[in-house]
Amino acid sequence: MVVSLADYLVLSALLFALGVAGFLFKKDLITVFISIELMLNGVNLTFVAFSHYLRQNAIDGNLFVFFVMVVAAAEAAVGLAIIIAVVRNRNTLNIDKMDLMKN
Amino acid sequence: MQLALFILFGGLALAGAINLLVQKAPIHSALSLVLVMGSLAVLFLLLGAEFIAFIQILVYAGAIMVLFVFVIMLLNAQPSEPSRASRAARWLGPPVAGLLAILLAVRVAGRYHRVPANLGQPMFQIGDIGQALFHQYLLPFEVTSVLFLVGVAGAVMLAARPEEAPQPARQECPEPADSMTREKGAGA
Amino acid sequence: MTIGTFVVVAIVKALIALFILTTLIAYIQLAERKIVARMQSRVGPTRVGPFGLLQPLADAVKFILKEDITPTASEKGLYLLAPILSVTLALLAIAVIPVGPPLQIHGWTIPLQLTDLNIGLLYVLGVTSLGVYGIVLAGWSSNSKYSLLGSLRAGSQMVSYELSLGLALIGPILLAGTLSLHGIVEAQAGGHWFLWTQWLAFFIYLTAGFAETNRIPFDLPEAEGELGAGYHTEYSAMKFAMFFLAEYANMITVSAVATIVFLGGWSGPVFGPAPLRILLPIFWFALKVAAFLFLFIWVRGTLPRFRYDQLMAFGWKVLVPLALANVLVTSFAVAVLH
Amino acid sequence: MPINLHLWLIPTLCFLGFALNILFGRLWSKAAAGTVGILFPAAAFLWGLRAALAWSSLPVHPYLESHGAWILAGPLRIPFGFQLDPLSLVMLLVVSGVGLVIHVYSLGYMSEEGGFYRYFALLNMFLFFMLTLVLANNYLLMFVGWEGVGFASYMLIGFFFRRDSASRAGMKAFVVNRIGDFGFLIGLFYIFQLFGGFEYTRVFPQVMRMPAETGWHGPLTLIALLLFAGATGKSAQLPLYVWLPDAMEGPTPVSALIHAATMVTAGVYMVARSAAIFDRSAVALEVVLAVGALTAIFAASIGMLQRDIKRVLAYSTVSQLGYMFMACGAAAYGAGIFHLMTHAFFKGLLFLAAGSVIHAMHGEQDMFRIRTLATGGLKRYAPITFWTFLIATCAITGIPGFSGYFSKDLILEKVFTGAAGSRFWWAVGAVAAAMTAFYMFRAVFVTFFPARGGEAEHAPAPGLAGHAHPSGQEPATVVAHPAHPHESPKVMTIPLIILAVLAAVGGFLNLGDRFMRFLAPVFQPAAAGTVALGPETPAAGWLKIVPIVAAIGGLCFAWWFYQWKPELARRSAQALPRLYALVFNKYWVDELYQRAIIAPLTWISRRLLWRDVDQTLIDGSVNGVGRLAQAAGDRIRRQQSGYIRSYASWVGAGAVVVLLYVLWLGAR
Repeated sequence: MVVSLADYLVLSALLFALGVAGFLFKKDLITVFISIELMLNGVNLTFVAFSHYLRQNAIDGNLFVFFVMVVAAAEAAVGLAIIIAVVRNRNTLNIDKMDLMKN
Repeated sequence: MQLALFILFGGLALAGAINLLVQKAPIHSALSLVLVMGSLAVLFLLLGAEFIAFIQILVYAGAIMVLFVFVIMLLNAQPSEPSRASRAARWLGPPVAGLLAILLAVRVAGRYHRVPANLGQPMFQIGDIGQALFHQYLLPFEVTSVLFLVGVAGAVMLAARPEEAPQPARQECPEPADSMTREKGAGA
Repeated sequence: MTIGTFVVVAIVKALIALFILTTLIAYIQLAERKIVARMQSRVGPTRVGPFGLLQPLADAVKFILKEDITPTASEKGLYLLAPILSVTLALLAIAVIPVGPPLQIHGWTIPLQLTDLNIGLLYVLGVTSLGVYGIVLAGWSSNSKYSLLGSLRAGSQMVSYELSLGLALIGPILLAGTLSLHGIVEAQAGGHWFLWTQWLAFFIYLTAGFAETNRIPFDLPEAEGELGAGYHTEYSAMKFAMFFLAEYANMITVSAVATIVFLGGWSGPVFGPAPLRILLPIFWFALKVAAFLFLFIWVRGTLPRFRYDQLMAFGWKVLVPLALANVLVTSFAVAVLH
Repeated sequence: MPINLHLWLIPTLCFLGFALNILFGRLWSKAAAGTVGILFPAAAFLWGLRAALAWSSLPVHPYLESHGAWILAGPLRIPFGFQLDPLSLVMLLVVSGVGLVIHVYSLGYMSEEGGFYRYFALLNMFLFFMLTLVLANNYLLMFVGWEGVGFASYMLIGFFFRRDSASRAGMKAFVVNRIGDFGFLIGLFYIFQLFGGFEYTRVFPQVMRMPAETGWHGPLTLIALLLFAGATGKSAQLPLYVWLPDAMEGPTPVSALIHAATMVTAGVYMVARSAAIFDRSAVALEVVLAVGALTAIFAASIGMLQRDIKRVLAYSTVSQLGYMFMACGAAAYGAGIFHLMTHAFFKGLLFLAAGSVIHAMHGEQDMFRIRTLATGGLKRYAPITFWTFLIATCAITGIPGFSGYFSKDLILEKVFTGAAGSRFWWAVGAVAAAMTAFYMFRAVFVTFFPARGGEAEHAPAPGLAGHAHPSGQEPATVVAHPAHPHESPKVMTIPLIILAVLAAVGGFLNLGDRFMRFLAPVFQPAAAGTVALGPETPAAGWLKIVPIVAAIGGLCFAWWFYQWKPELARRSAQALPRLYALVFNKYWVDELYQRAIIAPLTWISRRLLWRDVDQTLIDGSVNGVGRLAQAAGDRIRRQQSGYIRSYASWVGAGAVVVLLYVLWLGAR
């Protein structure tokens, strides 16, 4: 038995879908953010898997992951800063309570 | 060996992801994600991406997630109280997530049942990554670094505590109008 | 090599390493107590065994037998996880440290390390970067304000200094052209230690290393005067011992990496008969590491503690720029020389 | 490089005057605004004079000046250029010269009025467009000037915009002109289709290669008739003349300049310019001749009974324009242009003098009232005005020796003898000439001479149209019925004298047919090719006598009716009440138009288009769409819950839909 590309892809699809689910169902801001990171990780796995299987160990997929990480790092920095600012102002992390845009 | 490791760490990753969903407290979710990341790092190793694997640990788990945990601690994030505000998310969420999983996993991923001829040891050295990064991908690299810089600056701006109203002693010319505007500026 | 033998060899090596390491840690601790005592015109432990040599054993027994307190308000799972994580990661880092050149015995090549990775240095950095989790989680799960403050301090300190630590290592990496620890040692063969050219990086690494291990003068996280004992205030017995273990293991890791990267690893005059030839590199390596460890202890005995804001300012405003400058200069030099 | 006349400077100077006044005039004193308003036309006139002096030394005729392409669109390529030939030179000098004189006159006449700078700006703008019209080297540029003068005319008629009748008259002029312009525009399209361009130098040679047409259906006939439709609008011919009498609502100098001397002659100029086309269509020429003659006698007959001095002059203008078209219709374009020029002198003078009268009488325009008010005859109080008015009257009626005699005589002769002429229309013209003499001298006697015995013609007019704007009271000055009529200031009388001299001696320009010969090159090529013209009738000696007899006869009748036996007028009016009413009310043409055209149009617009189509159909559908959107938005708005997770759910749903589409529809 060998591990095929499909196995990795299924795994990453499941991770991604779980990330989506987390985004939709979790109610506090930080967990939602964490779910986004989970989605990114799922995608990263597909990059590496494709790079490994389809392009015969090509380097490109790895670099994509690298860039995703850098972007994720920037995103995390900014996002967490925003979360801190939001919590300072609204005093809650509950995403359903952040409804200033409503009406 | 490959399969065993894949099942072990793939399963760990899935378990971590599910745990992320199930856990109530943000800190547990964050740690679950760290688990997922660690497992993924091992999978990366299996896929011959050593560099990415350790970068995953170093940057993702070691820096980004530490940041998350930090913020969680800083804000003392407790499990959020239950709220049922979003009807759309309640009714639309489960089918969306389920369909996404099914579509992506079964329909899309199901097409790649192929095992390539020569898989094995990683075919590139750390130097190759450097070469690719600084030649072929120089522009994206520079762009991302600028993005990163901007992101860092933005994060500092955002998270910086609003400054206290300037104290008269420190001010050079304590004009009331000036201090008003400054206060406003700091407040905004 | 079949999977079976591979697993067996791996386990045996791991066990040996573990044993050596724990023993070493125990005795470093004894040494520290003794040396600091001498510096402070005291004697140090003398009662247990000759010259107090059995003191570590006694300590271990004591830790095991002491009452294990778990605060009721704590998060049980994480409270337990934190010290395990700490010690595990600290010990994991040692896995790629080579203590000498590969042994050639009966045609078998046995590397004197658990595994030789292409990017061993990256591995070390990665694993040590995870070490912060143990501390942060300990502080968080204890549900005590002293612990929380201590762990926050520790966390930000480690994250901050990790940057300069990593940057400081880039200079030697550029010179060596590899991330393999083995390769780095070989690049310094013949006395061309990177210490000579990368002295600035060495200084930065050393400073950052002290901070990473939360040692004096950067032991803010466990500042007894202010925080009780910092993130492990609530810990006792074996769990506390694990933190203890982790700290000293980290010291050893830092020292070993410094030895490998800056001091040429096991290189040194090799002479004499075959057994001696095998043992001498290991001896040199041990000697250098021991020197570093002595330095750690020495500094602890002499220097006062930093103030927290000074610590952060120093890290970000002095070390990071210096490290960046060093990277810049080194890359230019490498580019010109090649 | 031959001599460069820089013709573009002429209109540009006027435009500068306009621009300066309209931009800064508000800030300036009246003196400054007036100075600017006069200096630039003066410069333009001098520059035109320079071009005239350089005329004989020009190597090529016509002189062409091109300033690159103006419009470039596919095959449409219209150059921006000017042309100077005898025709445009005459027009140039007349327009800028008379225009300048009238500008000077305005300085005095308008001195009491508000909007002084605006007046001069508009006057300059008018000159700019008029000169563009005259100097253009292609039909489209001419059309620009054509429309421009129409606009300037509209603005100036409605100059006293606070007065309702003035702004209505402005609109009327504009709308009626638009009808004519519509024909002109279609004619232009046809020209472009046929000849692929608008330049005269491009169109006419092609025209000349085409055969003459006798029927109604030829392309040239069609073009000629369409162009003539434009001309009837601008030059106030039947049936579109109705706007011109109403245009008297504008300040009198404007009437003099625009509605007598220059703009209204643009139609004549255009027909003359298109001589080549008209020459090739017997039908078109016939139509022009008939319309001209009919207009001449029709307007003259109306003029006989008008009481308002300016209206008399307005109908006189219409009538005289009819003469010019008669000339054109007889293919005697030179005669038409000659009359155009002399008419510019004497009709400009008449209006200015009338303005002077009105000025003297502080706004009174009714001749009979003037007669009563100015006891002892106005000529005593305003001798210069009287004498200049008399000279102009002699000129227009064709008293031998005065300019009008030469031009009108020439026209009548040409209509009789000309290749395209006809005896019938000649007779009509002769009768009209007699009528002209009658009403003009009537105006002189009534206005300037003291009443003898009973007042004549006081019969209140049956029907109201004649009194719709009974005295179209001049400027907003309060009509303070004065006991002291007075002569106008020098700034007004000197222009009068200048024009009087011109009106008196202008006819001698054609001594020995010099003027005709000068103009001939413009029309010569037209006559050269195959032309739809019959043989010329030889001129008889008595032809010269008839106009003189007509003029003297008219003079005598007027004297008889209004001086010798004033009660005769009233008695004759009472004897023929129906005819009197008909004529006095201008044959009820305005009413006819109102009933036949405007009322149905209004009805259709109001009832059908407005209520049914616009309100019900269009508004209904528009509002329906709006209401639908509102209702839909009200529903959809609820999706905007403000919850991030809801939005995320929708995004996820969208992703699922896209995936479904791609998997089941796209990739298969």
